[in-house]
Amino acid sequence: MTDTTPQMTDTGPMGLRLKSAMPWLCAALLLLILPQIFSANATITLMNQMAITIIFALAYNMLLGQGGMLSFGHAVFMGLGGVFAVHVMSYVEAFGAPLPLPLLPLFGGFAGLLLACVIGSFSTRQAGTVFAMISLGVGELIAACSLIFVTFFGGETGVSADRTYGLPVFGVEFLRQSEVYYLIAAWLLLSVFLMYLYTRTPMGRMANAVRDNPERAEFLGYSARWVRFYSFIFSGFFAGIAGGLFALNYEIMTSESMSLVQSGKILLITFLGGMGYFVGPIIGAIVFTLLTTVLGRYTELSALYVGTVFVLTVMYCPRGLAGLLMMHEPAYRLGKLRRLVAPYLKVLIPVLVATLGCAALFEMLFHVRHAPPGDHEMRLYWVTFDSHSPIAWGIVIGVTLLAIMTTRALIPHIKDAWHDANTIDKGAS
Amino acid sequence: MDLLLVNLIDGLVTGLLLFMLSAGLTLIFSMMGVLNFAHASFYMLGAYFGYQISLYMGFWMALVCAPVIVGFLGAVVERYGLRRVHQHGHVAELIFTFGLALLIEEAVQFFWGKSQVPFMPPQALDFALFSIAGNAVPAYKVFMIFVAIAIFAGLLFVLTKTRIGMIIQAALSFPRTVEALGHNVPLIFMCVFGVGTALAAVAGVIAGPVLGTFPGMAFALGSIVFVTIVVGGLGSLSGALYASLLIGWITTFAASYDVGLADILNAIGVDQPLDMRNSPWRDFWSITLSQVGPILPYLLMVLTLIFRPHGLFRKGGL
Amino acid sequence: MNKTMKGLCGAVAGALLTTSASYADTIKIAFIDPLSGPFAATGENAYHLFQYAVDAVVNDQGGVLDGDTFELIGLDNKISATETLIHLQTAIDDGVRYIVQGQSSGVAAALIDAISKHNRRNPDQQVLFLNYAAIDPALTNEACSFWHFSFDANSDLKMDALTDVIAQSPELTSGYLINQDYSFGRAVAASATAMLADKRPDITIAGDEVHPIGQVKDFTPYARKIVSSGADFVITGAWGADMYGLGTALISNGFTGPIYTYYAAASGITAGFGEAGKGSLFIVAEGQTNPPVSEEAAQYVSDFKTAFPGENFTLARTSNVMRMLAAAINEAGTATDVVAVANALEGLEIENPFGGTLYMRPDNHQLIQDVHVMAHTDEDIVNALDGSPFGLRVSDTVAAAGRDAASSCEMDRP
Amino acid sequence: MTHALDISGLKKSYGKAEIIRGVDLHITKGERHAIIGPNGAGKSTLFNLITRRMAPSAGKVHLHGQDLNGLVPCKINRMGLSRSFQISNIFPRMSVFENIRCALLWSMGFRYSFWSLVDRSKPLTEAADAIIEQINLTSRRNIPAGVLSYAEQRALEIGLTIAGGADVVMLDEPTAGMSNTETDYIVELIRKVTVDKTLVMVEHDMGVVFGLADRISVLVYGKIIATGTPEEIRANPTVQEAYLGTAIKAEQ
Repeated sequence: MTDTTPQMTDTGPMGLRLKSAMPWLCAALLLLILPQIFSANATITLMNQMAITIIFALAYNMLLGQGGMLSFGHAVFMGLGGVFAVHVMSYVEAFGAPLPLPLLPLFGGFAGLLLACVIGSFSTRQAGTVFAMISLGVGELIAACSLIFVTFFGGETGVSADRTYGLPVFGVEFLRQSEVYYLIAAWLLLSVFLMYLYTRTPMGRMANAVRDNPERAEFLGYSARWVRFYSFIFSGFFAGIAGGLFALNYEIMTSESMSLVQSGKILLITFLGGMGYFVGPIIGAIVFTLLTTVLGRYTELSALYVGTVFVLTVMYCPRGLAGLLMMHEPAYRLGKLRRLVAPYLKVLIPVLVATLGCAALFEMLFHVRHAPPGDHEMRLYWVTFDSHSPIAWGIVIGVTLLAIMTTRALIPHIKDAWHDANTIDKGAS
Repeated sequence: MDLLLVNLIDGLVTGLLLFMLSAGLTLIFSMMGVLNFAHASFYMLGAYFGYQISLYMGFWMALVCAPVIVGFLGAVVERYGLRRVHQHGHVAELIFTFGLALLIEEAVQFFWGKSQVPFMPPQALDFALFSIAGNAVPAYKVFMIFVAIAIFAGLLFVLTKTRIGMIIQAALSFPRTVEALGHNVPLIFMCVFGVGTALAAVAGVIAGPVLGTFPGMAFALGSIVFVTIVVGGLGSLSGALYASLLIGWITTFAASYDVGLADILNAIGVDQPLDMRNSPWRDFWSITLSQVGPILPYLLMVLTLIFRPHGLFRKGGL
Repeated sequence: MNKTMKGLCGAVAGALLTTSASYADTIKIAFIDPLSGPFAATGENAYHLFQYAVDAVVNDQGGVLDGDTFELIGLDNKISATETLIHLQTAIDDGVRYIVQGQSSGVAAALIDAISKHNRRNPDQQVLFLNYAAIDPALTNEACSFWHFSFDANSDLKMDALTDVIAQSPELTSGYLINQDYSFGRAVAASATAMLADKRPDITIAGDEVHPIGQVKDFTPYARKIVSSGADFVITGAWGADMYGLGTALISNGFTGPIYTYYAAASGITAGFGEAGKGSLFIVAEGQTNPPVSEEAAQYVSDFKTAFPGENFTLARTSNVMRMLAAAINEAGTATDVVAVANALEGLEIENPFGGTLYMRPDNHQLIQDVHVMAHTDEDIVNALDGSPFGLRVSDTVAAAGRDAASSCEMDRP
Repeated sequence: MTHALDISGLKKSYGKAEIIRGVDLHITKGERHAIIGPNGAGKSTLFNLITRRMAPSAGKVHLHGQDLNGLVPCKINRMGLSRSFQISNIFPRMSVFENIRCALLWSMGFRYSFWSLVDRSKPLTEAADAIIEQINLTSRRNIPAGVLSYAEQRALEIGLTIAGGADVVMLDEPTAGMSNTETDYIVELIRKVTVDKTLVMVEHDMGVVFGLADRISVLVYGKIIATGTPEEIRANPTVQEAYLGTAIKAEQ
């Protein structure tokens, strides 16, 4: 399941190299030109945030998706990595140590690795509930420590430093957001590449084996505990890298970055994207960051919507967004993907209308309940209307119901089209 | 010494309150294998429904009606949510309840707003029953103790003395066999989930007036309840009771006695450096028991899991 | 496929961020505070107060300079430093030059730090930070900044006023300090200890402790300890659910002395205490509304309540922030050169409709104003809170508190 | 001469119930040894005790003269003892090829390596393909193991067990639940893959046992009542009485 790339041994060595290098080259190119298209500082900050989240989510998925270990306290590795990186930065600032800034995330990574070694020494003995609960407990303990040990963690104010005091690299002093972007993009590419390679190493393969069947792995000569331990510390390392990049980007680390909320968020992101696939967390990180940022700009209820999306994902597509995309692989292989486009487009419109209609109902209900009494005027989808008027309610409810009914009516068509696009492959899965 | 007695009572109240939550959670866990992250959210729903009902029909009706409504909601969640997710395994179930907890918190804010709501104890119990060395013990707390004990007794009675209790106990250990015997296991699951959440709601109604009814109340309690059932041994009702009381007393006593780490270290002969201002260890020396009180349960849990993974109060293996 | 996703999402984000065009005749002010999550209630209330202040104090009075108006942009930071910094970036891109924030001194410190760096690195995009509520004394002392102005009396100034009142109450002989375990809570405890020792050496401190912030589910054990210690008054800087939990635990466990607080009002707390808090709860704050100081102030409060029915009027200083900013912009003759505006703000002195005068200390950017000790009561209340009959009535006033208090601020000026 | 496997005084009890009541067994190198016995005799428990899936209450197990006491399964495996399971114990989400490759990793010296890529190791791929060839699953190479037929899964299980190159191979009921043709296929497979290896197997099918084993031990109620060549066992009156007679009759 994790093995998303087709078997590569079929092609010759040259073809293999080129074919497997293509996606990376494309990604690098895209990362290079993105800031040319979106040059606003805020967009760059958003992209930086996304890149950091991607690394963190992939590191987290090393545990959850590949190692089968559910952690509720993974933010502490990122947090500690970040705090350590900030201290290194201040050290550079105070003593003028000759450290080029691009190397800073490495310090965060090693801090994460070290902490993971300590915690992993006792938490990876067992998987399952025991591991999950230890991670929850340790997460809470370290988060609490971050408020108690003010000299190191800086308390709720956090620790901060100035990145511009490092050694200039080819004259770049990292004064501007875009310069930081390129640094983060480079680290993103490198980390993703390394984590991808990791899945293809003996350790990466055995992590999957231990996840699926720890006992069998033991009888193949591998200690399930050590395999888990190594997965754990590598995950800690990359989480630390993410922390180091975070420190670089924001130049501040607060105790909030270690909290249970952060750990929960990364779990949501990974699951949303699809923990069974390497690209899952990447998709999850991008979609989640966009969803929260964009929704947050337009509605007070963004958290409600994100929560709803999440619960619906768990219920109806537990393999995440990546799983949803991968469902189309057989059709793609059959070359019949095109036959799905028209039916999809047809159903897209009522689904969109129904979703927007439901959201509108929520917004109107919220307005009726929480707007100051007497304030009946609300603005939604570029229309201003009276939130208390039965006509408005009638229209919205009517349109929504209609859209839902249309969607239901179209479901058989979609099923037929789906069946049609997948027919030759009927036997498998 | 007087304070000790008062603290024992307070710790008992906290512990029994925790027990009302952990009893339902542990029942649900041992039957369905689901660690229900949303359990404390049902506790919060209990408090909010209790508040809403008490506005119209008074506290006593709220105490009866809110748990029924929440229990029904819980059953619906099990039937239409959890059962669907069940086929995808435990991680998916856990994550589902995790998402549900978020959603309930948002929903509560949606309907009742973000501020604290003024949920008051009933007038009839709003007086000090007795006082020990100037410390009043409100009648309401004594009432809380009685409710908790009544629930424990009731639960014990149902589980050990009634037919349905026997079936539940059997379904705990051998769900397949019970199903083969013609019992409707999914229905039993649904009922247990409903009853478990209703118990949480009872706790919510009676704790809401004293601990405050606000959207963050579930989050504040959620992980502590987990800690309780893990420390008690997953799936053990008596373990949950002992662990609840233990944690109730630990947090109470930690908050009321000012023992610093420095005192302990001095007592065992480690001297505190004189000038602490620039020492990186200064925070370490200034740690006090009340400062770390609320995180002691987590420490207890981690230690329990390392040394006795099956819980503090369980003998032998699973 | 992840690449196309990325591209698509980037395009959406980019489109969203560039659509808001800026007008030359509006001066944008970003309000960055929690509008969702556990602290949303206070944040939202402050946002509405500012919305009202922008219109009532500036825009409806003809604006500033030659008719330029203020535009307030609300940004939800979920009380997180990270979110705040993201919003700061967005706001600056949108042409905002004035940032308003107040909930959490931690976030404020992060903002000061970030703004100092930003202003140094981007001299053409400099911004000012108008802090209306973060009162950690460090912000106007060792952590002070030229770009930061504090419009609430910092906790030392408030404590100064509070200890003055305590010093004049001979019946108080033993105090208990209980605070949240973080920089602000510790600052409250430290200044209370120092000032009480100075003003009333005969008062004993029966206990001085901190509790974990937001973690304590039941404050009863703390209340027991306080009652048993024999203390006859309590000082606390706790806020939110901690404040409510501590207060109710104290009162229900039989504590009868005064509880001096910083934040025991509004956001459901006033209604929550109700009758029980009467005679026990005191709060130290600025902005007198009960009894009203002037016709103008009373009118302002009632107009706000008409505009935002059901909302509390607590932060009188929200209007002062706008009043002083407008005055400074007019004096500087520009809204875009924030250094000029900052220079104009320094030493600015204007009348406060809520009593006394407002004076911005130039050496540390701390606003000097009257600080009051107010009682939680339902008698003589014009401006009630939380829809209950209760409110805060001024019982003691310290005029221009801390006008010449020492400050350790060493400011880097541009 | 040291035995491949030396078992002495092995006991296992749960509370008062003694499941294995003192087993002594010596298996020489290169021998094909079968353990038979009625249901509930403790055959699988004995297997689990030898391979340390469970800890024995008393007694010792020596592999090539080395005491296995206190060792974890992975260590025992690395010493050259490999086992299969009664219920198929494979990695269902991985392809057949990957299953076998995982089984090869340790013995080919990759250990906990995170610096080498499995795809790039030619010897590894070749070795895995050779074993797949050996267990006749070449046509199923890239199919997830979970969707294989039952017999194929059993074959894969045997493949996993022998892939690591262990010289002592323990098979727990390799032909359980199979049709006759499938059984023949598996027996042939076992014969093929255990050349020059020590084989210990638990088996119900007497045809398989008598066709394959060099020596047979009979386990009844946690005790070995007889050990010997197939002929000796067939002739042994105790065995006849306790167990074999009925079983053999059932066979015929």
